[in-house]
Amino acid sequence: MTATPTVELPEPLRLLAPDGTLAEGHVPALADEALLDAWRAMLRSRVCDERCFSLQRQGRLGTFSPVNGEEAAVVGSAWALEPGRDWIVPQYRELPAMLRFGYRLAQAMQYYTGKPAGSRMDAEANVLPFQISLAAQIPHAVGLAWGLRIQGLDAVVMTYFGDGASSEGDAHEALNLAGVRRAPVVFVLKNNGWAISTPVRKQTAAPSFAARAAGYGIAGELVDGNDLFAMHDACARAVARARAGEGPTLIEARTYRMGPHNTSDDPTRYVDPVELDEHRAFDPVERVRRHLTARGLVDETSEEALVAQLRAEVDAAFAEAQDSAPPGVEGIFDHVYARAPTRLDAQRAAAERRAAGQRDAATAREHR
Amino acid sequence: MTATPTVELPEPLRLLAPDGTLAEGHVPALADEALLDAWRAMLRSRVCDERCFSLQRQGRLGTFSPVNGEEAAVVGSAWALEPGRDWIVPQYRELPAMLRFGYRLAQAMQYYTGKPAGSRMDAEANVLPFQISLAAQIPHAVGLAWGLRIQGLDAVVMTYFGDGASSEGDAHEALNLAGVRRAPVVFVLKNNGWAISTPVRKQTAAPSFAARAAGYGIAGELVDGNDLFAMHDACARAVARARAGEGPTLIEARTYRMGPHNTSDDPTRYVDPVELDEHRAFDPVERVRRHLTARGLVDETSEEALVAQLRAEVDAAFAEAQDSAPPGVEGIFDHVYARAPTRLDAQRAAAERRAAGQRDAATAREHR
Amino acid sequence: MAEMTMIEAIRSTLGAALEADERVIVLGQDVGVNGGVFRATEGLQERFGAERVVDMPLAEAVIVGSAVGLACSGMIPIPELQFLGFGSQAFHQIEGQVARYAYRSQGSYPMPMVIRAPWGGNVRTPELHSDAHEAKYANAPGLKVVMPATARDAKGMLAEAIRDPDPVLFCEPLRGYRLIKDDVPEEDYTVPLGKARVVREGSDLVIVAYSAAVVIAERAADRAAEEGYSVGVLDLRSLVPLDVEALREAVAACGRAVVLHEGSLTAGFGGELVATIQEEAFWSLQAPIGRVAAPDAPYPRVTIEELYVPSVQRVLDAVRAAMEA
Amino acid sequence: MAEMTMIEAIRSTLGAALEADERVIVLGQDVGVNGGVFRATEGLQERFGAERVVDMPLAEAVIVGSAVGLACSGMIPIPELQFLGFGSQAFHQIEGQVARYAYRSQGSYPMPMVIRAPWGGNVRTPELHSDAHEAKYANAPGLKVVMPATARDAKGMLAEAIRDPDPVLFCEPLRGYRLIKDDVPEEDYTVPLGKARVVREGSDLVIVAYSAAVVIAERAADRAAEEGYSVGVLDLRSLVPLDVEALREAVAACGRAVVLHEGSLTAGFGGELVATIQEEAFWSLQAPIGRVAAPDAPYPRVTIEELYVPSVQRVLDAVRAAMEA
Ligand SMILES: Cc1ncc(C[n+]2csc(CCOP(=O)(O)OP(=O)(O)O)c2C)c(N)n1
Ligand SMILES: Cc1ncc(C[n+]2csc(CCOP(=O)(O)OP(=O)(O)O)c2C)c(N)n1
Ligand SMILES: [Mg+2]
Ligand SMILES: [Mg+2]
Repeated sequence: MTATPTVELPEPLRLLAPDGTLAEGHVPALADEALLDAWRAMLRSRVCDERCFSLQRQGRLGTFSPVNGEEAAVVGSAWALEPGRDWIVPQYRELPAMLRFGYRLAQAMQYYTGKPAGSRMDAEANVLPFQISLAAQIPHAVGLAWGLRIQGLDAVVMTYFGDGASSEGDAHEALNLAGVRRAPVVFVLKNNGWAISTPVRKQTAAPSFAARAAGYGIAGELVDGNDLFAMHDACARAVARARAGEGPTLIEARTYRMGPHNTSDDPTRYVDPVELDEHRAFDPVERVRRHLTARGLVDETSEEALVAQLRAEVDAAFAEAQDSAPPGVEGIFDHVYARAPTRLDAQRAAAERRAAGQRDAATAREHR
Repeated sequence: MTATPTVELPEPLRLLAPDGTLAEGHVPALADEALLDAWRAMLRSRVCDERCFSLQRQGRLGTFSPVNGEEAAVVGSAWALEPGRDWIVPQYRELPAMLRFGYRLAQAMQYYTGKPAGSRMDAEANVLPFQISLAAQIPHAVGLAWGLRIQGLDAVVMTYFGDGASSEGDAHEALNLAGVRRAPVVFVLKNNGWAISTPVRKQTAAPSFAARAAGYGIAGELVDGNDLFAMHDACARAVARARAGEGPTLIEARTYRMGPHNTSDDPTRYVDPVELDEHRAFDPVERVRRHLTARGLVDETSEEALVAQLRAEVDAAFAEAQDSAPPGVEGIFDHVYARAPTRLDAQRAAAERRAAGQRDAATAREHR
Repeated sequence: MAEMTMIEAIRSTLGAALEADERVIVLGQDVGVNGGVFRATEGLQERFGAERVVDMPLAEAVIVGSAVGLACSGMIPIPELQFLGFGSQAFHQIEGQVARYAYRSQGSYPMPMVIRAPWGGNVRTPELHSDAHEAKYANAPGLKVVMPATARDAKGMLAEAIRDPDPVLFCEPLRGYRLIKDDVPEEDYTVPLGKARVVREGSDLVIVAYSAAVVIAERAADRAAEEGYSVGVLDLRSLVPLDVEALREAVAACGRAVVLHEGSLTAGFGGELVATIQEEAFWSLQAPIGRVAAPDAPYPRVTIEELYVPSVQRVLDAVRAAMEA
Repeated sequence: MAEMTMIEAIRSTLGAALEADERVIVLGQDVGVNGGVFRATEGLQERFGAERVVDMPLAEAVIVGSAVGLACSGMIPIPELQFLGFGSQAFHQIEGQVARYAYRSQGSYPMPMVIRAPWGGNVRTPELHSDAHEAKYANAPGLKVVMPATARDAKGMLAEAIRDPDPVLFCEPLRGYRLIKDDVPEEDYTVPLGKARVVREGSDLVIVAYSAAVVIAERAADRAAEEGYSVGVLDLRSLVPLDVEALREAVAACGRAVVLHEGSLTAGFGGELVATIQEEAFWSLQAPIGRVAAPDAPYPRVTIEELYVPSVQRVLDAVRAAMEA
C-alpha cells in the first residue's frame, strides 16, 4: 500500500551504443534518406553553433543558446513527426526541429541578431516562435493540439522544455490538462543536467522526470537523449499513440549540455571538468558518425564536403539576415494590435515624427 | 523501458471496515483518550457544519464550506501530529485540524461572519490562516517546514489541499521543492471527488494522486480517507519519516464531499443522487461510531450528551463571535503595513473623519 | 427590446457567438454542467455540447495558456476566470503571452481571445474574490480591457470583443450580475470598444467612472443636483482602448472632474485618467481633478467592506471639494 | 567612501545582512555557486554556506511562496527573481500572499521579506528580460516598491528594506549594475524608504524620475540648461511609500513638471505621479505636466529598443513643450 519514496526505474532506452553499434536485432525506423537527412541536421546544428558563437564573440550576434550535445534529442524526436502535418512548439534550444517544420535558418539569424522578423512565421510553417518564458509554451502546445483535433486534423504537436522548466507550474498544469483531454502531444523534456548553473539534483529529487507521467495518467518513457535511434524510436511510438487518439506521452531525453548555457554564461564557474569530460564519450554526433561510418554511409571526405556546404548555408543565412535592415518605428508598433487604440496611433505618429528628426510640438499629443 | 500509461495502483489503505471492524491483527496507534478525543473532534465538526449551515440560511453567517464527509481525513491526519510542536497549514475545509493546533472555535465563527480578527492567530497557535487562493498555501507549508528546521526545531508541517487545488502550478512547485529540500512536510491531498461541480475525472487522468509522489522523489500513499485509523496510521508514518529527516510524504485521502461545496452551491445541479447515496455507506463518522459502539466505548446516551455539549460549545463560540463588534475604520488600515506610508495614514485619517460624520474638506488631502 | 440583467445579457451573447461561429469555444472552471458559479454559461453546454463548453481543471494558467494554443490553431477561445482575482495565477500567461503573442509572432498568430472575469465589491464574497485589478491589466500592452456598466453594453461589447481580432479582458461586475437590469435589444448588435458613453451631461463637473461604479457616480450626481450642481457622468466602458477624445470633451465643457474607481488608489487607473485629462484639457481646468478610490489596503472582510468601497457620499464630497476649490 | 558600482553595493549589503542576522536567507535561481547571473550574490555562498544562500528550482512562484513560509517561521527571506519580468509567474504569490499576509493574519505573520529583481532596458537582453512592471506592483497594497538610482542608495535602501518589517520589492536597473558607479560609504548605513532625493534644483521645471531613468533626466536637464532653462531633477527612490511632500514642494517651487519612466504609458506609474502632483500643487501649475514613457507596446527586440526606451531627446522635447506651453 505504501509507494516507496523512490520507484525503481529502468535504464534509459538505448539502441545505439556509444561505439556506434546498434542493439542486437534492432532495425531502426529512421533509415535511408531520412537517416542521412537527420545526420545532416545534426551536423548543421553543430556548424551553426560554432558559427554563431564566433559571430557573437565578434559582437555581430546577440544572445545565443547552442544546441551542442543535444542534437540527437532534438533531431531524433522531430524526425518522428511528419512535416506539413505535425507541429513544433519550441523553447529556445531546438533550432533543428524548427527548421524541419518550416522555420528558415535566415529567420533564426534574424532572431539571434535581434530583429522582430525572426519570430514571424511563414504561412506554411508549423512552428510557434522561440519562447523565452520558461515552460509558458507547454500550455500552448496542449491548446494547439486540442484545437487542431477539434478541427478534424490528426496532427501531432511536439513540444520541448528543459529540466529547469519542468519545475514551473505551467509544466504541471499542461501535462495534467493533456492527460484529461487526451491531447495529441509529445512532451520532450530534455534533461541536459543543467538549468544555467543549477544541476538537476537541485532541480528535483525525482530519479527520473519520466516518472511524472504516471501522475497524469499518461505514457512516459526515459530515453538516452544522446542516442538518435532511441529518441526516434520512442518518439515514433509516442506519435503513433497520439495520432491514434491514445493521448500524450512524456519523453525524458537524458542528455547533457556540452557547452555554456548561452553566450553570456561562464560554465567554468560551476561545471566540474571531469564530469564534462566523461560526458564527451557520449557525444551524440560522434555516435551517429561512428555508426554511419561503419555502415559505409559517410566518410571523412564526404563529411568535409558536407560541413563546407553547411557552413556556406549558415553563412548565407547570416548574410541574408544581415541584409535585412532592422525595422524602424513600425517595428515597435506593428502587430501590437490588429485594431490599435487611437492613443497608440498617436504615439506612433509622434515616434515617426521624432524618427524624421522633427521635434514634438507637444508631448501630450502623443498620448491621444 | 516503456512506462505504461496507467500504473497499476494498489487499493487505498483501509484498516477500519465500513461496518466498524478493524483489520485482522491491526492495533491502532490512535487509542484511549486520543481516540475519544478524535471522535469528539469528528462529532464537533458535524455539529458545527449543521449549526453553521442553519445560521447561514438565516443570514447570520457568511459563506461557509462544510467538512461534511471528510472528518476522518482531517482528524486522522491531524491527530498524527503533536500539538505545540507541529504545524497546520490549511486550505479552508480543515477546521478540526486547526482547532487542535490552537485556533479557537470563536475565531472560526469570527471568520465565517466576516470579521478580520478571525484570521488573527494567538501567539501559541501553530496554524496559518484559512487560505482562499487554492494551492497558494502549499509553498508556504514547505517554506515554514524548511524555516523551522533551519532554526533547529524538529517540527513537522501538515498541509491540506483538494483534488481541484492539486491541478494548480503551486502544488507542483511546492511538492518538487519539498523533495529537493527534504522538508518535513506531510501533504494531505483530500480527494473528495469534486472541485465545486468538476468531478475528479475531469480534473486529472491520473488513476491516483499518490502516484505523483514518485515524480518528486518523495513518499506517497493512497489511503481510504473515510477511515480514521488508516489516515492516522499512514500520517503517523509520514510524520515519523519527516521528523527523522527522511523528507516529505504525499498522502492521497480518498474521501467524498457529502454536501454542497459551500453555502452558495447547489449540488443537485451536478451530483448524481445515486452516487451520493452509494457514498453514504462509507460515512466516516458512522464508521467510527460503529467501531466505538462495538468496543463499548460509546453508546447512544453518551453520544446524545456529547452532542448536546458540542452544540453548546458551538453556540457559545458563535455568541462570542457575535459579541465581538466588527472593527471600524481601523479594520481597513491596521496591519496593512507595520510602517505605513504617510499616504495611507492620510487615507486613514480621512476615513476616520468620514466615519465620524465629518465631510472631507478636500479629497486631495487624503492622498498625501 | 427586453429588460435583461447583465448576466442574462452575457449569457445571450455567449450563446449567439457559439451559434454563429464554430471556432468559438468556451472554457473554464465549472462553466459546463454547472453553468458557471454565477450561471453566466447556464444551458450552454446542453446546447453546444461538452466539447465546446468545457469544464477545465482547476488551473488558471493553463486555462489561459491552452487558449493561446487554441487560438494558434485557429479557434476563438473564450476562457473564463472564475474571479478576476485568480487571474494573478495566470498573470504570466496573460501579460507575457496572450497580450504579446501577435506582436511576438509579427502577426502570424493573432489572439482573438476574450478572457471573461467577474470582480467587484460589496457582494459579501470571501477574500480575493472582489479585488479590482484592472489597472494592472491596462498596463499590459497588447491587451484590451473592457468594463461595461450596463446590460446593454455587456451584450454589445462582449459581442464586439469576440469579433475583435485582439485579445480582450472582459471584466464583469459581480454587483451588477443581477442588480443591473436594463433594456437590451433582442437582435444581434455590437458596441464599439473605446467609445465612452455620456450617461448624463453636466455643466459644472463630470464624474468619470466605469463598471459598477457608474451607478455610484449617477447617485452622487443626483445628490449633487439637489445641492444645485450640474454634474455629468461619463462611463468609460473600456480602459484600453481609452476614449481620450471623450475625456477631453467632457472636461473641456465643464472644467472640473472627479474620477472614480473601486480599486485602491496608488497606481490605480484613476492616475491614468487624471494624467490624460490634464494633458488634454489643462487650460480648461478650474479645480484639481478629484480621485475617489479605495484606500491603499487589501480588500477587507465583508463586515467592513462598505468602509472600503467608494461610496456615494465620498464621491459627493469630492464633487463638493472640486466645486468649492 | 569608496567608488562602487551598483552591483557591488548590493552585494555588500547582502553580505552584511547575512553576517549581521542569522535569520537572513538568500534564495533564488543560480544565486549560489554561480553567484547570480549578474554576480549580485558572488562569493556569498562560499562565505555563508549553501543553507543560507540557496540555489532554488526554476519556479518563481515557489521561490516567493516558500519565502512566505520562511517568514512565517521567523526567518528574513531575500528571494531573488532572476528578472522582474518573471515575477509574473509569481504574481499571485506576490500580490495575493506576500503583500497581504500581515493584513490577513492581522499582524500574526509579518512578512519582513525583500524580493530583489533586476529589470530595465537598453542592455540588449532577450524578450521579457527588460520589462518594466513597477506600476503593477505599486498597485498591490501591502507591498513596498523601491527603485534606487545610485549605488549609494542601492546599498542604503537595500539595508533599510531588509530591516523594514514590511515586504519590499527591490528593483535593480540592469543598465546600472555596472554603469552606475558612485561614492558609497564603507560603513553600514540606511537610506529611508519614501524620501525622494533632490538630484538638482531648478527654478523652471522639475523632472521626476526613478531608477536608471534618473540619469536620462539629468542629461535632459543638462541639455535644457544649454537652452537657458533651469530644470531640477527629483529621484523618487521608492514608489511605495511615495514622497508626496517632495512632489508637492518640487512642483510648487517651479510650476512645471515632466514625469519620466521606462515602462509603457497607459496605467504606468507616471499617471499616479501626475495625479498626485495636480492634487498637491494644482494652483502652482503653469503648464500641463508632461509624461514621457515607453509607448503602449511590448518591449521590443534589441535592434530597435532605442526607439522604445525614453531618450534624453524625448525628455528634452517634453521640457520644451512644458516651457513653451
Ligand atoms: C520563467 C523564466 N524564469 C527564468 C528564466 C531565466 N532563465 C533562462 S534559461 C534558464 C535555465 C533553463 O534551464 P532548462 O529549462 O533546463 O533549459 P536549458 O537551458 O538547460 O535548455 C533560466 C533560469 C526564464 N527565461 N524564464
Ligand atoms: C486559485 C483559485 N481559483 C479558483 C478558486 C474558486 N474556487 C473556490 S473552491 C473551488 C474548488 C476547490 O476544489 P478542491 O480543491 O477539490 O477543494 P474542495 O472544495 O473540494 O475541498 C474553486 C474553483 C479559488 N478559490 N482559488
Ligand atoms: Mg536544462
Ligand atoms: Mg475537492
